[in-house]
Amino acid sequence: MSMPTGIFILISLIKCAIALFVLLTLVAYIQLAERKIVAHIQSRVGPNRVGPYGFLQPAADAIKFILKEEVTPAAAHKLLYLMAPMISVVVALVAISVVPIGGTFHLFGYPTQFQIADINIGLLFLLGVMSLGVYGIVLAGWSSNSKYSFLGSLRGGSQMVSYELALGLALIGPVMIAGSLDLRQIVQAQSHIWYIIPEFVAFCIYLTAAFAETNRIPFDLPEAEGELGAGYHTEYSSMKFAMFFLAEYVNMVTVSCVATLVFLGGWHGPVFGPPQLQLWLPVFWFCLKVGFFLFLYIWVRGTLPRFRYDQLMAFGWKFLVPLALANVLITGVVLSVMK
Amino acid sequence: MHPALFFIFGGIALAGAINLLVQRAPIYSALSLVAVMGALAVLFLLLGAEFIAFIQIIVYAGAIMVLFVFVIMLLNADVPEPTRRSKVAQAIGYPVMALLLVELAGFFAAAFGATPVRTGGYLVQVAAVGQALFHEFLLPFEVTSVLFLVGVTGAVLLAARREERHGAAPRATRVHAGVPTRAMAEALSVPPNAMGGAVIEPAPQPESEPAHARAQGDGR
Amino acid sequence: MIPLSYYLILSAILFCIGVAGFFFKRDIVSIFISIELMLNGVNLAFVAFSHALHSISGNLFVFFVMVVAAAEAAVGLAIIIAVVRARQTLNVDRMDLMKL
Amino acid sequence: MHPNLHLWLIPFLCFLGFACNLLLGRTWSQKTAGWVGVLFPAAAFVDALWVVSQWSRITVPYLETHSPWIAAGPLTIPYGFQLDQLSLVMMLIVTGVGLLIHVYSLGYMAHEGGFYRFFAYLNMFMFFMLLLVLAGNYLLMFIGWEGVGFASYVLIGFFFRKDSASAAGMKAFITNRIGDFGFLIGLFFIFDHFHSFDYTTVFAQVRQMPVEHAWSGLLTVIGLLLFVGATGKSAQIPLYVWLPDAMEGPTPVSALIHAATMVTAGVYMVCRSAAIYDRAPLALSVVLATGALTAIFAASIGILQRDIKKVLAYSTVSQLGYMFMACGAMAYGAGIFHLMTHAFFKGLLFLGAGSVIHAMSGEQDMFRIQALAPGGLRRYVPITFWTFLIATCAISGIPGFSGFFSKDKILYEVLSGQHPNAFWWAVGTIAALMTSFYMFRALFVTFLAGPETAALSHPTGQEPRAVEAHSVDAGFTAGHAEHQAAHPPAHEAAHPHESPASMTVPLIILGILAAFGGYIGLGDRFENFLAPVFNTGVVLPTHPAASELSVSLISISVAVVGLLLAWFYYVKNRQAAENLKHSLAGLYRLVFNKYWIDELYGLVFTRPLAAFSRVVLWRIVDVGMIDGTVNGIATFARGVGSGLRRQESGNIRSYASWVGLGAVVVVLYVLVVGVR
Repeated sequence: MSMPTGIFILISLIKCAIALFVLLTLVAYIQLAERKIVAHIQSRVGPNRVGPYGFLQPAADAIKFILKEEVTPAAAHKLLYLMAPMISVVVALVAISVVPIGGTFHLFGYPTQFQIADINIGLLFLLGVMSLGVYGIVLAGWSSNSKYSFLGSLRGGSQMVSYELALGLALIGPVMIAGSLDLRQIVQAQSHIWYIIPEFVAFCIYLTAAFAETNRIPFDLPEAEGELGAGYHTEYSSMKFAMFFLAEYVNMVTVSCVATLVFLGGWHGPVFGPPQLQLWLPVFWFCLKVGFFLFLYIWVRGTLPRFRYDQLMAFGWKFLVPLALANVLITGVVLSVMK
Repeated sequence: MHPALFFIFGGIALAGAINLLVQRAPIYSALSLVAVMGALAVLFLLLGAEFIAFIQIIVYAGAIMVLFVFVIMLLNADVPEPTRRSKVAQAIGYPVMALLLVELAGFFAAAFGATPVRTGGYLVQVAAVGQALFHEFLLPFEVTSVLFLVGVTGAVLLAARREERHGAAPRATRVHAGVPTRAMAEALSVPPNAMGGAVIEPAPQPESEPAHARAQGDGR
Repeated sequence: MIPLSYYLILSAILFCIGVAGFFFKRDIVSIFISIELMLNGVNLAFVAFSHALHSISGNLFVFFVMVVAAAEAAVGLAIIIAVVRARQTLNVDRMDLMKL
Repeated sequence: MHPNLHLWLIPFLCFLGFACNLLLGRTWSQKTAGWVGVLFPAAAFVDALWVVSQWSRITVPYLETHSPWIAAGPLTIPYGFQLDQLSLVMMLIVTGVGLLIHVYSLGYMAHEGGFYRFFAYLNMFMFFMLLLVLAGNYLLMFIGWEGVGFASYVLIGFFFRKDSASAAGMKAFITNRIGDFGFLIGLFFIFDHFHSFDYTTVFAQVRQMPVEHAWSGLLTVIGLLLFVGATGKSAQIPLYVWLPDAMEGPTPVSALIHAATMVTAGVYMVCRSAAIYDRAPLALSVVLATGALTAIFAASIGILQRDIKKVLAYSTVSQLGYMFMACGAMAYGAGIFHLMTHAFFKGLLFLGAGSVIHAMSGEQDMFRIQALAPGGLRRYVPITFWTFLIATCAISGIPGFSGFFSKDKILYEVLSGQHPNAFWWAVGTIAALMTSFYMFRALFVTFLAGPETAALSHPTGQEPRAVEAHSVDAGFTAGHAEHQAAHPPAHEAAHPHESPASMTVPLIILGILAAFGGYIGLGDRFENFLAPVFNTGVVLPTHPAASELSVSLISISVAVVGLLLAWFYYVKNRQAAENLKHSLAGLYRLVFNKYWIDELYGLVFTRPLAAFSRVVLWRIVDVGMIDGTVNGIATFARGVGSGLRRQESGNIRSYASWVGLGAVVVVLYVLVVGVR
């Protein structure tokens, strides 16, 4: 650590600002992409009025969110009602801070990374922060003091706690192979082979659990609009609702990033050309892979129906968790045999 | 930077703990405890215990306390009625607490006042934790696993519905508009008078008099 | 650079607040929460000693405390649910069938 | 290089069988339980044979030490096993005969309840017996010793619904406890002086000690104490009383435990401790005298028994006496030789008796059997008869059969060995005469046709208990009642039948062994094989008072005379037996009632003990002191409790406050006083 503390804080702040900007923009356009793609899957056109091909639709949405009336139910627990969306969005944004998206570059003459905080147990940090996301949902549902919200939050809470287990266990296998919890080292370890190949089962488990963690179709029981209004955020409006919305999409980005880092070799890809290109190509590969996962999310949403709740819990506990445990066991045995 | 971080997060922990004590609704106590845990996780990081710090977040804040919040929601635990049954606790509670604190703090200050703590003074690698856990502490680890399994099994058994086992029909779910908490509780088929506030005494079971006894009474 | 005793005193304070919570809280869930606070206080002391003694044992003890706390929370909360179902109250002052 | 024999595996296999049957047997069919029960001893036997095949490759004694079992101060006791010539022979006898009797039990116990329990117990017995003979130190041997005692107890009381069976079990157990007490004190002496229980360590030190001639000598005392244990386990005077009652157990149990193996544990132990006894001639003379007296005493009781199993029981006591005579004459090899042949022929006799009982649907009284089997039982159960005949010849010492060689050897050693004693030789020879007489009596009465008059089968005068009870095994439980229901009742029209193959095959195998087993010992080969074990450094000159041939001739003539007498009284001229009985009525009653030994013990020991217990221990100690103390404490506690219960408010928070206060006090105490 030869970097002076002042420079360190400055660089970090710059990176935070860039990440926040990129992320928020990205979320807005993922939303647009989702609407367009789903529309095409369903032989519709999708939004096409605001701007060319509807490209300014996110901006219009944002303005609408800001200008809508804020409604707070009379029977709500005010403080918690206010805190719940904040918790959701803060947790979602904090999680992204340890995700590395490329190699090392120089800023102000100091080497630094394509990553806000390079910590050596990044994966553990991610799991820890993501496990806190459940508070947002649970508190939102409870503090709204409405039965739809309440049922939605109960569902969401138990679903997230349950699938977090499978999610964490699925990540253990690659961690065992890489021998590190440092996301950078995990990516380095995949320079020969992406872990999707030896750990394909873990990858499938991770993907499934990640869908459940982010409450996306086919696991969107907490906000199943057909039965619960809008689930835990039924009573929310305007920017508070937008925060939940934001949190969901940021979470999608986060889990896609983790999937890329742990299973798809992170920023590995063909690197060539001049030094500047060599610096940015890995970032490009990384974004490409993340984009693939995001597309997958949208694709699945346009394709699959929703689970029934008991099926969801049974699937998580009786299938995914045992499978993940078996995967850990087999990985361990194979590793010790090969060693 | 270390003292600053210590005082900031130590202060948060302390404030959370005090808030836990003074809040009367359990949900706020539980959330205060989550705050305490988060602050403690940072203190653990300062003390070089990376693994424990994040396990603190994942297990304590992310799992155990979620469970608490769940149960609080499920039972709709609200501000309890202000009973003052325990004269002993009222009389000796604060003195005992203060005495214990003075004793412990005095001892710690006297015994460990000179031992310094520095960031990076001792860093516990995750790998080292794993090594110790699966070599030196293997037996406790396995025993704890068994304990955990037994605990989970017992919890499932305890929390299982009695009615279903006896084959009785499940309570019908009625929706009362206007009284959401009541409706929620019924939806979860928790007795409505479990919701804090005034405790309703369970209705006395009507004595099922033998038919012939009643007939005799009528005869007289 | 601060003395170890600060951490230990903080842990003692947390523990004592937990004890006080046990004395003064009336609903059973809060009492349980107070117990968790006591455990957390003790954990801080463990980690602090682990740091001071350069020994990994303190860390591992915290790990075991957490696991046991998890098991305890599962069983304890299940018991609470069962008790509340049976006695229709969360107030421990009302749960006095054992009294004279 | 030693091959690793894994001796522990042999008892452990039996233990596995025991565990399997005890834990799972309840859920198994009778067939499965039986085969599991047989399979594990069979495996143990095969393992034992494998050990024999490795014999030439090991140096004897082969020691095998596993982890320490007890380590406390100077006392270290490992799980140690020892294999030498002696334990090899014992191991083969136990596993071999044990296996045969397990197979036999498959058939014999087929109609009984608790089949799995029976095999579990039998396997447990095998486990402890093998532990006993393979142990490398006295304490492990003692574990086996106690274990076989326990196994014997549960098996004697196997039909626990029957009062007499459970009483007999308790009698055996308590009598054995008396002996074990002596044994234990002997062990304490050993440890006190040699600081070890290992055979090798102890005997190495014993070898350094001179021969003692005083009653107070250490080795003499140890020897006598150990022998007290042996009298209990091996049913010698004065502790023999349990063995006849032990016939309450199922017949295979009698064969395995109370004839072939367990009761010989005492002999084995004395032989194992040869180094000690060789240096304690006074102890040896006690062994010799006890053995000889037991031999003749039990034989004389056996003459007049009516229950076929009781005859065999007293015969066992008597034969064990012979073995101790051999030990007393320092002819340990001859003792072990007789132990082996005895295992064959007495196991065979019991199994034959069991087969007879099986055939007669539970009848055990020989004279009733004779009366119920028209034309002699021999016609119905030929295999049983012939094998029984072989065994009878063997035990009686008819030349050519195994018992002849071993018994003759013992008598010769007593007369002219290292401790020659013509008097005890004469006693032994007379006992041999009696043996021949009562065994052929049993054979003739059981198998040959009797006189048609029923009067003869019911002797006048004393109506013996055994007849009233009409058999010990008869209708022992629902099992044989079913058996009787399946066949016509024995009293109306007996249809005696030969036993199934699972019973006859062991009979035949044992018959072959009983007939030819003695030839192993021709030319002292057997004793020479065992000699290294008994080479204790003490060699006394022998006193060839007579040639071996002349002693043999006397033995042969004695056996033949016994045979002829039995034939005369019980086949040729039954009236002569009746006349003789009336003319010697007093003696007859004395012997028939087994010298009233049980009654004597009752009068001398049991009654005073019971009275003492009642008056002193119960009225004064128990009611006055113990109950008084307990009640006083209880009253006190109640007083304190009624004062303290005010404190039990039932309020959780109050309890917590008290706990907190206590914690404060404890912490204060620790801070002020410090931790010591």
